[in-house]
Amino acid sequence: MIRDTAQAFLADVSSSSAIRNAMASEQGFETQIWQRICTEMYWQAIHIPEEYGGMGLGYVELVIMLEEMGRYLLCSPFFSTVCLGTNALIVAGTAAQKQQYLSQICQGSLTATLAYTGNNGRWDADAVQATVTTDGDHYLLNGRYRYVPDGHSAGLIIFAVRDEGSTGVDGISLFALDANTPGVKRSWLPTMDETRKQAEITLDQVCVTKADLMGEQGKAWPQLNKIIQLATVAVAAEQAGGAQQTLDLTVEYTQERVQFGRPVAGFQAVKHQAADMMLRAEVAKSAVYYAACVAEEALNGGPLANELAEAASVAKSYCSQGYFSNASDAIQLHGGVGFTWEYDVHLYFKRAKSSELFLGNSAYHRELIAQILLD
Amino acid sequence: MIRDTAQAFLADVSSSSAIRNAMASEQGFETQIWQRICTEMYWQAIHIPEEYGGMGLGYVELVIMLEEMGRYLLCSPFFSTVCLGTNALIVAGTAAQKQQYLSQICQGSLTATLAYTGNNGRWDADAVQATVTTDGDHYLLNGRYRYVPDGHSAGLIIFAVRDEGSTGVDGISLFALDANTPGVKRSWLPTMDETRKQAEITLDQVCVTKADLMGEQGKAWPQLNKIIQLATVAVAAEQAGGAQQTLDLTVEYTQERVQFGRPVAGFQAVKHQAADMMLRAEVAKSAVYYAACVAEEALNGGPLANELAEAASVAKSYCSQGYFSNASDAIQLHGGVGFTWEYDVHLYFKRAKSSELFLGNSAYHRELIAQILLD
Amino acid sequence: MKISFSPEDEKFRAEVAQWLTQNLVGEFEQLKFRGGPGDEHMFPQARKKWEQKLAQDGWTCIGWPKEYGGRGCSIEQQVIFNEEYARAGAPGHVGHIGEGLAGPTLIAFGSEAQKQKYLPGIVAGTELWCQGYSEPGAGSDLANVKTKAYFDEAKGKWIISGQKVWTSLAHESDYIFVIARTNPDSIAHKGLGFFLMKMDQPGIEVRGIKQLTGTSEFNEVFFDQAECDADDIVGKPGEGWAIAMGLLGFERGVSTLGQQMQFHNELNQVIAIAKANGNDKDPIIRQRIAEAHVRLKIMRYNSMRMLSDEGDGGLKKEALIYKLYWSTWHRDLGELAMDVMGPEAEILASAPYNLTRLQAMYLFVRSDTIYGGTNEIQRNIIAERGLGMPKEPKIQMN
Amino acid sequence: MKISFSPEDEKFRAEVAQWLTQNLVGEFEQLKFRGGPGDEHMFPQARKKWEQKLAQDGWTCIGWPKEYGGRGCSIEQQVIFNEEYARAGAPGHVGHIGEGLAGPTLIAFGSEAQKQKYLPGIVAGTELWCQGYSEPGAGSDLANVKTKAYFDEAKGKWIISGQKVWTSLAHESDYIFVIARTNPDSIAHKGLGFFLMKMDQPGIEVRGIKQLTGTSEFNEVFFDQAECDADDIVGKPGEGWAIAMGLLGFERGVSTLGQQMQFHNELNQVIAIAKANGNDKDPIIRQRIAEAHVRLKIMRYNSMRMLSDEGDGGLKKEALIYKLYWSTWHRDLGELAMDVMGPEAEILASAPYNLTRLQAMYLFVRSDTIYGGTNEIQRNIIAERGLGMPKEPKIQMN
Repeated sequence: MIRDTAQAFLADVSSSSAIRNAMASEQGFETQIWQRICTEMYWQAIHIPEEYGGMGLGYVELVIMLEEMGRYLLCSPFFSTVCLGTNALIVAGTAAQKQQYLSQICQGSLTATLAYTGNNGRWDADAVQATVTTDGDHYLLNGRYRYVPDGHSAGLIIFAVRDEGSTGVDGISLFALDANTPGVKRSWLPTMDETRKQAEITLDQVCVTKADLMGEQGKAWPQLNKIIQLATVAVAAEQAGGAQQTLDLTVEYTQERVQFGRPVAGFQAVKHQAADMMLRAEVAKSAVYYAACVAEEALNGGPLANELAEAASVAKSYCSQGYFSNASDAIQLHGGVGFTWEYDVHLYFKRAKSSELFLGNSAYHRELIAQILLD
Repeated sequence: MIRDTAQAFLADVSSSSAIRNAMASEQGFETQIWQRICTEMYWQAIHIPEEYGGMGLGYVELVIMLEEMGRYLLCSPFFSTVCLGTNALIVAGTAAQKQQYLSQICQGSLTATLAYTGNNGRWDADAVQATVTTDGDHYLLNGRYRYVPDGHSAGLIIFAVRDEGSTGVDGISLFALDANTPGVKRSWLPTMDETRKQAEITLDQVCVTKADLMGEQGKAWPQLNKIIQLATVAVAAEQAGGAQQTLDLTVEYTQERVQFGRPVAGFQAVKHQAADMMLRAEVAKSAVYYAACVAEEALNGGPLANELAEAASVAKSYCSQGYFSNASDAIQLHGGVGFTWEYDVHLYFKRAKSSELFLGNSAYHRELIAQILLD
Repeated sequence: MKISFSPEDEKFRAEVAQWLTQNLVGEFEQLKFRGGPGDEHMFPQARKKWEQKLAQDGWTCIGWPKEYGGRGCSIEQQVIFNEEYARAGAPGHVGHIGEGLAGPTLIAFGSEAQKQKYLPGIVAGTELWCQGYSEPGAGSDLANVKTKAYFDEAKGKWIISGQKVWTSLAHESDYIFVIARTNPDSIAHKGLGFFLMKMDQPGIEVRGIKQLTGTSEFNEVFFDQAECDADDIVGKPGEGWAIAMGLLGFERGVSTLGQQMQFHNELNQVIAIAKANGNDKDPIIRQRIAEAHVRLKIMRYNSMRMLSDEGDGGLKKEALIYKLYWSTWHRDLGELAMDVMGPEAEILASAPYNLTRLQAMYLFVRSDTIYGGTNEIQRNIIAERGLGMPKEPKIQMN
Repeated sequence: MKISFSPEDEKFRAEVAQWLTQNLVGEFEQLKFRGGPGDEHMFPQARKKWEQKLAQDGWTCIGWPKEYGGRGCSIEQQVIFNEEYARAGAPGHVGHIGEGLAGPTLIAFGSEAQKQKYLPGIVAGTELWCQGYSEPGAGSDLANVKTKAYFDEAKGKWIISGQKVWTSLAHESDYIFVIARTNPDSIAHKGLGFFLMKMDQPGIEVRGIKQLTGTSEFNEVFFDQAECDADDIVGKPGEGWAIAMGLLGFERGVSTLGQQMQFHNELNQVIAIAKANGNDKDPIIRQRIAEAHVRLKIMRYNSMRMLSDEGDGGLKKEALIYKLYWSTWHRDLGELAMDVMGPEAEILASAPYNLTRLQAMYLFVRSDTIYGGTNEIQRNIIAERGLGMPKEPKIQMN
């Protein structure tokens, strides 16, 4: 039901030409479409509790939306706002922060994101390189972030910083800041995948107050880790959708395309590749649906809550490979046209790689699982 | 030419039933066939210098023989005698040792092998766990070896030992001993692959003299390493032959087998798997032929001599995977009968795994190459 | 997809676990972790006794309706039972063909008389079944069945002649269900019948097939004028294909979760070896163990999807891919097991050819990607039924 | 397989290396490592100038017989030249279609007049060629060529109409060789002709194809009553297939070793990045880099096998697998490059869509497994020609 509605709307607003328009812009999405999402569909409020004006639905419903957005390659600040910003607020925000920001997000007047990765290519606690120092009642933030989704356009940014000299999971704090806070410099980082924009952000003596701090100073790794894990599930959901769509595009194209006197889809080699693609798409979904149940319980309590780390890594490690393999096979099975800018396959191929890299690739997540299993 | 002769002879002596007879015995080969090889074909002397009564041919010719033996799954002490024992004597033997033992090998009156691996599953210098201590003019050897090819039947055994307390590449010595030396206890280790036998050997206060020492005490790692590398090339050659034979068996079977109204070989999925198998077999051969040239120069001098470590690891890492993949695909493409004892495919499948494990699998050799490239 | 276990379910879980703890002892201790695929030939008599022990306390056929002797357990309870059963290391069900295939087929397609005659023996664990599907020349191609059946009016019986192959437990079984061609002129999947036959009769001979493991779990079954009572054809002559297809659906049921728990046990063995020999520190092995774990976890989630949601009867996509997925996983696990053991992987338990458990698993899994439709056939099915791609063309041989 | 380089060869190597060191400077400095596959559209004019520079000192067409302006270099010397050329980072040969394909075809199949007319321009680097093989509906299926040619008696010329696609360097080329159907009623590979055509004429239009890289290296070429002189058909009408097949053989020549040196340069870039960002310590990346190195090394050994031994003319097995092997290797290298870079892999050189060299490689390699016969077609060819397995059946569409 929610899926059908989403599909109908996305088929309308996320056509190939709409995607390409959004890709070509620095902002990376069309404001008008985002506003339609916020006002007509109210998707940005999907899992925000009703007390803040949200729909109060669960992660399971959110994941269905994400899967469809991945399928339709929707260019929007949905992921950054909902799966990074909103999750961060829900997991780590103070009552006042939730009240203020979640309400604004529900109203469609605020987009948000999370900045935690420096330039060392890591995705764990060591990714946090920016620092915080105390200056009387104030805090001074300094440092540089890269790969921040929609970082140049978001209205609210959750920054992860660490106490100077701290390492690993120690000394990490989160701050929720208006993106226009003095000292926050943002620039678009043009990327190979143009369907989701990334930014570099530098903090230069950014002076903030305790009201901006989320939770306790220096103790925020458990919260940040949970936010990252929730976002990981969200990326996996998009990947599962992409894995399905690349399959659908391929089946459709090979049914039409005639070579050597018959539809390409009739060649057993093509059928078997398509079968493997379907396997990957279905398995990806199974992983994501379960992870969604776990994420739901991690947010709202339940016996599966402590499985979040594992379920997120299971889903991301499988879906990263599954989507990339499907997108790669899709290009191959499209033959020459899969290689052209005109056809959409390459958009998925690029998105598959960027989402594989984002929040850690399959090998990274397998090692996390190995630590759970073996250490 | 040498290949044609080898094929004709092997087709005769290494039939399916001959292989199975040899497999079922503890010795692992039929004495009569080995004697025919030694007296009619003179293969055991192929690369022994003429001064010791050998044929004086090169590693290139040896590798052709090994490839064909791998194809025909010849059960014999050829590998242990020629590629371990003889190589060890050529690389590290004293003049007296060469004179005595190489001549006996040429005459077909002596088989030989190399024992260097303890029970820690390693294949590098740390594999050597048995120890040597000096006792006046004598040496005392103690320790245990596993996975020694033909160790229970060989007449001459080259033992690698290390000075007590030494680690890694330091302190390693080689001794050439009659297998019946007092204190040498040997027992057959029955293995999943029955086409090449392994043994466990324990040395219990084995008292030997300087005449048994090969080269200098404690300095033998370079020689042992070279012997291992030469043996590694030899295993890769057998693997390339096996990769070819599993392909040939598969093509033949699928051409005959009819299902769904046509030869299985006509299905594109089968053709494509066979094509991948051919690729692996050809690439394996290319790797092996080059490694053979390098091994030849490593033994007899030449500009490629210092490439031995790399060429051996390149060949073994590729051929291990290539043979195993081909054997695995061969079982699959034989369908149910590939799973039966009666058909020969499983013999190759098992040999592929045992030769993959022996002297280090693909991952092991890739890491060796990574050390050359990156460290 | 959410499968939630109610407090009642959890109580049921405790009950199952307790029963197993109390009863999988004494003479049954030796059966722990035995008798699964690749090990089916082991301890058949003791396992039959175990089956009857289960039956005594109502632990066979728990998913069957109560009217046929089952417990009428919910899907969730069946999942729980299978999980606990495998977790406890309880032995491979010697009656699984009867419970999982023959019985459900009879419940769905059998006559009342057939139900009365056969179901009680299955429930009681006293009568074992095997299946006669594959044939030497036909492989997985049911349409190529050559075993023939004709009705002998004088005897009032069906007379069956032909050969089946890859039949597990044929030696131990009391009955076999057989697909045979009732119309000699029919081709492909038309004109087939589905027969229930007594194994102990002069016209049936069983010969073990020696496998690459050196053991014989699979058999050839030869039918030479074997007899089948007139009442023992399921449905009508010509309906065999439809019934067989329905039966294929039963193969993908809740037992998959029990199978997965066995896989879990096997993976745990591999992990234990890695920890013992230090390969758990090898980064490559770590990746592969983690990958095996990831895919096994998802196998469970996939089964939960198969079992939940709309039970619209049609085979869902996640069910279509299941065989290809698990067989590939299991094959990979075999290779991982070998590589974790390193050179020690080669060493047998004892001469002449006694394999260790993991060696037997490693070799036996090679059948997983072949029987019940090879991976290649699975891919055809997925592409054709799951994706609507063109069927394989019929080629005329020249 | 042994390829030994004699002292004379090594002297030749030094000569090549020295010439490159002395000449790949100044205005040509910017061309280093540029203009290879995926970068063909870059610096066409400067590269043409470089081609002429090469020609001046006799470094074009070095494998051609001296009578046609070549150097008559041995296989070994050609290998050496290509290796040194790539090692120096000398730019992609803008004349490679002429030197490697058009020229050898003319030498083998052309008339004396054609040789006189066309070979000198190729040798001099003044006249560039492109190839008209693939068509939009035909893909790699040459038998499906729809471009038509008829002989206009009045004009005394061949008139060609149709469309070709995936034509590299079409914008820059002076000539194109075209496969077209001379007999309109012919089917499959019968009735084709092989034409040499001037690009600069009213009947030919070139349109760039925008690729997933955002750049246009490939083109569509439209023929609308384009003209070809009566003397510019190679062989006779109807012999086009045989000539084209012969030409395919030329594609797998000594240039493969130069290509490999480019691959080597790319792999070295990847290794340099790994060393810079610390991923050279990552055990998984180490495995993958080592694997790339292993396979590239063997690619070279495989080429040496192709070039050595009996030159019996027939395509050897190691040559049959070569395209599938290198294209797969190159594709894997692209993925390795991305994974070594980690998240930085995504960041462009600059807006709007300027790719870094390795990004361009990563995306462009996707064409390697498609053009010149997809991997799927390669596998068909290997199975059919290499293994004698049945040809794909002709299926009648309903």
